[in-house]
Amino acid sequence: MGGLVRVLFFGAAAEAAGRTEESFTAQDTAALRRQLTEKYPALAGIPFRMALNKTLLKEESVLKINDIIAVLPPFQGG
Amino acid sequence: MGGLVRVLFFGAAAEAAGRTEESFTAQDTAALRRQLTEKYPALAGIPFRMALNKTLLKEESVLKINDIIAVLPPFQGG
Amino acid sequence: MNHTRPFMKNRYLVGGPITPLLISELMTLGNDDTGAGAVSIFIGKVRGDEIEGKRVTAIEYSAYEEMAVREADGIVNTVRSAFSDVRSVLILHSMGVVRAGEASLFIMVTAGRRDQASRACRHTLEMVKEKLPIWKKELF
Amino acid sequence: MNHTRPFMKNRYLVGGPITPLLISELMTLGNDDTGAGAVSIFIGKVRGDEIEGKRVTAIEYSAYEEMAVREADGIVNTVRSAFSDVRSVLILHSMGVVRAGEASLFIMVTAGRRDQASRACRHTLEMVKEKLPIWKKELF
Repeated sequence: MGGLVRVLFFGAAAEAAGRTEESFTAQDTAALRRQLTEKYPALAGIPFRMALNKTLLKEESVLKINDIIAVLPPFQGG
Repeated sequence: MGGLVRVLFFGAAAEAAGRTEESFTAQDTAALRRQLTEKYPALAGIPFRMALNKTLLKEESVLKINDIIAVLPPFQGG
Repeated sequence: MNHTRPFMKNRYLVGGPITPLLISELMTLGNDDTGAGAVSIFIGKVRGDEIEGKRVTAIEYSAYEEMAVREADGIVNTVRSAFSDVRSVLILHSMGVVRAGEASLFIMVTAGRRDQASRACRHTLEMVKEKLPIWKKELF
Repeated sequence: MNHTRPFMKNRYLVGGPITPLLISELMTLGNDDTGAGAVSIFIGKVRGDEIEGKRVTAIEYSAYEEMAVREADGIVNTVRSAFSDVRSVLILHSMGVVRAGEASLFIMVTAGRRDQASRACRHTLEMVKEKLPIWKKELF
């Protein structure tokens, strides 16, 4: 359980992290979320959600190696 | 009061009357309505409304000379 | 696609179908209004329905034209005063013969934002159906 | 009017503005469906708003493209199964820079009759706003 996951940053989250992609090692999404806001305090000001392998997370989830996590600020399409 | 009015027939009312225009002499719209359905019994089968000088009648109205009455079957635009 | 320009009987009624070319032109109206963030359009088309075993090939529209213009003016004014965010309202209806697949009604509403554009377009459509003295005759 | 053909990144996302020419072409899709009596269209455009004293001249859109395609597929399927009279649903959103006055969103729904065309178009619009992972950045 847990492993090296790929994290994608979008919109204001990419600006807060200063990058669009980075690798993290985490057991589950809750732990990853804490790592993210510790490393990038500006992220804490963005009410971001996360997608796991292109599907919006509805509850915290265990992570496995090669999972793709996307950090998604509020959507603004239209 | 009352007089020679111009009556316009539209849609199915024109087919029922076999014409698009005709003159009638009537005191008010109620009397005109009776004349119309007596002369053209097929009109009685059409739930027509009437417009007086391009405005839909909401209640019976006295007629004066040169008024224009339109016989309007249910609208079907769109 | 029909590229001939239809005959405008007045600002609401056009002779024959509302062609794709005319629609393209109508849609450029108000393109210079950068406050209009939302455009809602409704297009009504003649359906090739089967009625009592016969296929509709066209509909012939007729109208009490003077009253239709007056009523359409009233609809535009009502919509503009009921929806404060609305910036333009356009109504166009065909007269005469329109074949199956062709457009006979075009409504376009622009507004600052989507909610009023969308609701005002629907409201305009319902009022057009209810208030314009227009009749149709199916041709087979 | 811009007559160049925009670059389709996939069936839902297009690079740059949704041009009048592209809209004209999209509107001819399904013109051969004589069962479609009603077409509802929504076009979203970039507004030249003033924000803190500065005028917006353009918006730059970005997306999580793979997820956007998956979500848009889901929207189309949901709308088609929720509205039995709906015959086609088309969604197109811009990526990259779209200037004030230009279109960044195009939704078109065809149906047999007006009620479902109108309601399904509005429903699609709300789902696009809620579900597509797209972000914008105002340019001044």
